[in-house]
Amino acid sequence: MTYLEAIRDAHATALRTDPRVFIYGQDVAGFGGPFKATKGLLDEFPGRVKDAPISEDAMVGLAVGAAIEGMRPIVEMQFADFSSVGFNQIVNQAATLYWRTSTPCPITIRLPSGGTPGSGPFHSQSLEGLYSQFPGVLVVTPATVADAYHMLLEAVSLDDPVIFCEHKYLYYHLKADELDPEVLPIGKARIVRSGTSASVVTYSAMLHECLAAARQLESDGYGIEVVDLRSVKPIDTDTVLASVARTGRLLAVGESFPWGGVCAEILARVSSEGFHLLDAPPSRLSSKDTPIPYHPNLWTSHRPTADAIAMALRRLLAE
Amino acid sequence: MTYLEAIRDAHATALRTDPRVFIYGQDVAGFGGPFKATKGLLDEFPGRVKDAPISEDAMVGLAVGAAIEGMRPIVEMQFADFSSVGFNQIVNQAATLYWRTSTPCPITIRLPSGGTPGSGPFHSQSLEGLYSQFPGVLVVTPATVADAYHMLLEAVSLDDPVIFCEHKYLYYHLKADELDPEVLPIGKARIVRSGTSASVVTYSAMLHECLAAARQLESDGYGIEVVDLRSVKPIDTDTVLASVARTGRLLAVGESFPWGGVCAEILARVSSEGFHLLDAPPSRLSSKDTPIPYHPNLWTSHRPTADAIAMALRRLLAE
Amino acid sequence: MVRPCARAAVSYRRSINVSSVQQLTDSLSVSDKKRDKVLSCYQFMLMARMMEEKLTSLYRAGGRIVGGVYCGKGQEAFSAAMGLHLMRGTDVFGPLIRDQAGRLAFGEPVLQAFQTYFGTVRGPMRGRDGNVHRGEPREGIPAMISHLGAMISVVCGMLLARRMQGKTGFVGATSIGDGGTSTGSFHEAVNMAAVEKLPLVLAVANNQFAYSTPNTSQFACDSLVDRAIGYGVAGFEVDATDLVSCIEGFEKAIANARAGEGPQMVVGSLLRLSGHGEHDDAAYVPDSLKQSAVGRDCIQVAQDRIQNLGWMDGAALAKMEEACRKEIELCVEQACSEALPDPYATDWSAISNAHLTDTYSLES
Amino acid sequence: MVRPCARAAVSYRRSINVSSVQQLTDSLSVSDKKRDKVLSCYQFMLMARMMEEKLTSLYRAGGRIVGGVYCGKGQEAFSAAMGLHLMRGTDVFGPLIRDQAGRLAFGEPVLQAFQTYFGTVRGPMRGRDGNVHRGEPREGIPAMISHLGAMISVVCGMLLARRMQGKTGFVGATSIGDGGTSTGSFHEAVNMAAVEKLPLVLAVANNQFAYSTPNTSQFACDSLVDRAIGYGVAGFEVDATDLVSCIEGFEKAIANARAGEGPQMVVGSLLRLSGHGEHDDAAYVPDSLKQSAVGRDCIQVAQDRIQNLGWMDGAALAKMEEACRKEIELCVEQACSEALPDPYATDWSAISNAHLTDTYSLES
Ligand SMILES: Cc1ncc(C[n+]2csc(CCOP(=O)(O)OP(=O)(O)O)c2C)c(N)n1
Ligand SMILES: Cc1ncc(C[n+]2csc(CCOP(=O)(O)OP(=O)(O)O)c2C)c(N)n1
Ligand SMILES: [Mg+2]
Ligand SMILES: [Mg+2]
Repeated sequence: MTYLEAIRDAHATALRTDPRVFIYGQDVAGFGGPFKATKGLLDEFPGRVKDAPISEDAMVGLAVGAAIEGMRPIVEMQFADFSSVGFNQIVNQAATLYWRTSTPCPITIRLPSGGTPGSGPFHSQSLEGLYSQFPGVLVVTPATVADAYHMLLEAVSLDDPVIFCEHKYLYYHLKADELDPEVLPIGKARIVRSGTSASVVTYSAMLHECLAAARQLESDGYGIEVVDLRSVKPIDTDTVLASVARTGRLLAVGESFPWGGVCAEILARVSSEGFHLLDAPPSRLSSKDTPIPYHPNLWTSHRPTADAIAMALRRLLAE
Repeated sequence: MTYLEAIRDAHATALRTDPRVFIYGQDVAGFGGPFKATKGLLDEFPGRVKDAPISEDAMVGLAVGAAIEGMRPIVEMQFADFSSVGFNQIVNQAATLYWRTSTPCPITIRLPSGGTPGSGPFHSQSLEGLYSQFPGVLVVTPATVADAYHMLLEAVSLDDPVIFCEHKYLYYHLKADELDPEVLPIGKARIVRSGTSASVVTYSAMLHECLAAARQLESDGYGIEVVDLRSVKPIDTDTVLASVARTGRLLAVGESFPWGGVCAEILARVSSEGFHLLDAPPSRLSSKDTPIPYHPNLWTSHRPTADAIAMALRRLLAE
Repeated sequence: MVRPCARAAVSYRRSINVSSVQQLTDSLSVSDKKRDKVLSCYQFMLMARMMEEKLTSLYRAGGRIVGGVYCGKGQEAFSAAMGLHLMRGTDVFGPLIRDQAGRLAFGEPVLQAFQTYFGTVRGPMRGRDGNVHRGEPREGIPAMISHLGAMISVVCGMLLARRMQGKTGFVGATSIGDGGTSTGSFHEAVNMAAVEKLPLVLAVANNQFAYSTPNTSQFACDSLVDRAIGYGVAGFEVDATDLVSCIEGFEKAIANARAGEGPQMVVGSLLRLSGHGEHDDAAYVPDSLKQSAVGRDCIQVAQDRIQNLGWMDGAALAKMEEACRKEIELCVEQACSEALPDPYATDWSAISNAHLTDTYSLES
Repeated sequence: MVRPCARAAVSYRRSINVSSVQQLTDSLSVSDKKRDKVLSCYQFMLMARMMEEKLTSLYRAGGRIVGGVYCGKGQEAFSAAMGLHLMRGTDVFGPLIRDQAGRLAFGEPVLQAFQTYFGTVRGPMRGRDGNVHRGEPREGIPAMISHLGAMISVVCGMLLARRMQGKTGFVGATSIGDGGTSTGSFHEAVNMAAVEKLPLVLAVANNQFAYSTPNTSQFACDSLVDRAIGYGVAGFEVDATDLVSCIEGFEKAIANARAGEGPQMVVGSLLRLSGHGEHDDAAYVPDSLKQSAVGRDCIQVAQDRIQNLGWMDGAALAKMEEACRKEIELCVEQACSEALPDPYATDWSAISNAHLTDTYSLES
């Protein structure tokens, strides 16, 4: 099963087990979505997988209204990048509903995120750090096939707006024979790899680059601990701090733009809550501060790769 | 002269000295803007101060188009909060233009920002951290009357999109007899108050709360150094680090939501670039992670105040 | 959470209070349905106007009300007529800033306006949001956010959900101003409603200005009703200074929507007779417009008609006014007695899953 | 920066190349203006179609093109007719994804498509953005961003600026699809153009689908031209499978805009004859639609007409095709020879004031 199939199956399970669930997005119905995340679902659940006009603002507004009435809509953005035109309804309508009125807002907004070769500035963005800035939403970033499945199901079941950042690079590349039975809830990070030399805190597709970097350093005798945040809002700060307590060194790695975002937040938390655990300056690695380039020559330099991460780790270990 | 009058005067100077400048926004023409930031300008500069329909997306798009043709538009958002519906054109159109096409995009977007009593969740937001996340924009946050004047003029003169975050709380409260002749350029922070006990790094209206807190601690014998960032993108990291080098202690204070944003970015930079300068864990103080409350009882607890900052400083000094 | 306390104080459903309705009914023949509607609306209009006058004077006096006050002066007929044709419990009503009269007609208690403006914890917004942003979403009244146009799609979603749940016979009405029609949100939502053929009634209140901006700087079509055909929805135009015209328009539009005929757009022309908010003297409104037909005060027009037709005399009208005044005084008193929010007793979490609150972020 | 090198390779202005235009002119009577226009457009249409066929085969072969390929198959007549009536240097043209033919007609060099798809550093986007996102803003061709509807207001701004600068006689044309009309950006920009009475020509290409979504799920009006009246702009409907209809529509609309009559909306009906992108087999397009009048191939229709009227014979057409093929081969060769971007030679700053780059953020 691929990461994408896990998402599709989670949709099917959610639709099957909860009559309040429906899916709304451009081309999600008969076509099954541009990536096929909703393939075949219309046949099985007629009327519950609906094509939307190209109206991201109204799509989110409609989902909020449906949630008020007790439904649990899943909104598919065609690409995370296009959620920018639904931004206001996400951060000011959905995210404020509960705090203002005590009315829960159980909506899930799926953002096909992250870079893939040749996709360019507007089909590649990672916006988890954007939405996390705003009160009233949860933001999750599954990095494994099992998490894609279980976290989507949990997202749909939660009584709050969840921004579900699924990584397009993992859609087809990432496969699992079966779903990992160890299910962690949203809000808990996972230690994916243990080590005592340094902690790498990451999430989403960058997990796999970090694991590759960790393997590179293994041959040099370094044990790199890799923490998969899984949720970036809330951040499981305890698990991060516990890891830094073991290693004394921190590298945060994310694919989004470098200013602010998850990596800055991790460094801020660890430096303020875990200052005395640190044996060296905490560091971070993000994409460059330019739009995401189209040509792969530029793109591979723009975002962190296993090699760049390994290099950053070597610098960190030398401190 | 008030902070608001300084903004109005900067508009007048810009219009007078550069025929490429025009102002576009809701109610800015005959009415002079809801806050009177463009009062009287239509009379002096007919045709160059234009009322816009309630179309923030198209307002920004239009400004980008005009900039392509060599104009230097100033767009007034009625409140920073409403820029959320112009968000896409800001971060994906204006901010990417130069990098994609080598065409400069000299537009200034004025965001009347920050909380005032009784303004509630949608007329109080501070979005500097939101826009700074995106490549291709400069983000400035003047805290003084002189900066309001000079930085707006400089913003208009720069060949890049500038997000000009002016604080509504300072509009009428902040006055100066004359404009400080010491003009610092965008990109440079200012040491507003010297001290050796701790550094407070802040910007916009919070500068004044921080200064009040610093005075409170003075009586206890602490010398608090206060750094006004002035620009939050770019951040003048050198000045911040130099201050921390002098004091060994850092508190970052901002009015926006706590996750990510300027304070996280400051802590991340100082902890990674200035780790060995720190004698205590760096800390930060932001608003709470809920929408901004309407009632003043809640609002004064939601955002940092001089007392809360003083308390945070005492904690920091005790570390 | 619906706080029943808020409603217990003053019970309100299409009436100012039980006694005043009684008085009215006594003095009328019940056979004339139109008369009934006119008089019902008139009560809500009057009550709304008087409430807002009270709020304005409290605002001017200072102390109680923090932040602005926004009035629907001149828009009461249009708003009340919409609210009157809706059924609380069955229908959805998404009011905007100038819908005090419609809120009353839909059954919102008088008390809630004062609770919200004062920011009391027993009010529907508990001091978290204020003034005209109140609502009880699960009672069919979404609480507007400020961003114009943003509520229309929310109402669409409420309607779509009800349809998916197998409910029938419901409609949803919501308002937008002439300025609000320029928002992308407006367009997306109306188009979406049309595609889904939702029972949406959209009241477009063209009060000639968006803050200071006149129609000429806002749109270039002859009438905003010309937008209807481009969405494939029905369009109605009413003289919003004339209560009877408003009633006829909404009666038809709401009946059509209820009958499954899809979205209905009702455009009303009127003049905003107050400032944008009470801080605004509206000096930009030309006298000529004030003196034109569109500048008529719908309450005066309705009252004249009611008196001319002999449906109520001066004494009955004065009685009604007195009843409103009493009710308002009661509500102000009640709201004044209610606790204001206590930051230390407030749970500072923006999400309902408290255990998922990102506590490390709570620094202030 | 306009990199003249990109244009030097193949000089292009409303012609495939100088020699082929010469051949055409020889075989025609120049007095017939309509014939001239038809034949000019036909060249651009044919060239666009053949270029996209080439791009598709390169995409299928793999290696050269990274990312998707998006074709305007079926939309060439509509796009070319728009471009033909614009004057580069005077006018603005904001193309969208299916405007290869219009780009050529406006004078975009053939080479640029290949440079951009390949991502060469000499191409207008220097490998930073790709495929159909190319443009040279200061040459009057904004480079589209993906967000549908977002370019219309940019074109408005270019027009407003020119007016403020005292220029006259210019127009700006831009495209939107049936799906793109549902965006808030579309609405805000068209309304703004109407309020400012800008010389905007908006080409609405209703190709029946937005990706897989049919018109029935996109809008509920009878024809998208019904939107015009609601904005107070002129509206035209053309059969976009028929080049002559397209020419007549744009001729009139662009002349009106140039004459100061404000925005003009031209709605064309056609069928997208390719997938949404070349990855898409478009199995969702029903055969009945393909076989209907809207499913006609505008190139075939135009060619038949040209031949039936005796304006060109089979041999001349074959010659034209051959000229296109040669030109394309030349451009592919040239683009293939150009350097691809080097990350180490790239200045990684998104702002023009390099000294204000926030260097501490550059971590990767
Ligand atoms: C998206 C957005 N932009 C700006 C504002 C600020 N604003 C509040 S009310 C208003 C004027 C509204 O005019 P109209 O829609 O005609 O309603 P009216 O006030 O006349 O009832 C404006 C511009 C807003 N609320 N939302
Ligand atoms: C705001 C936005 N949402 C979603 C998309 C993804 N998308 C790209 S093309 C497309 C379909 C466009 O249909 P239409 O406007 O009819 O143009 P066509 O492709 O038929 O030429 C969609 C949904 C987008 N580009 N922008
Ligand atoms: Mg109005
Ligand atoms: Mg289409």
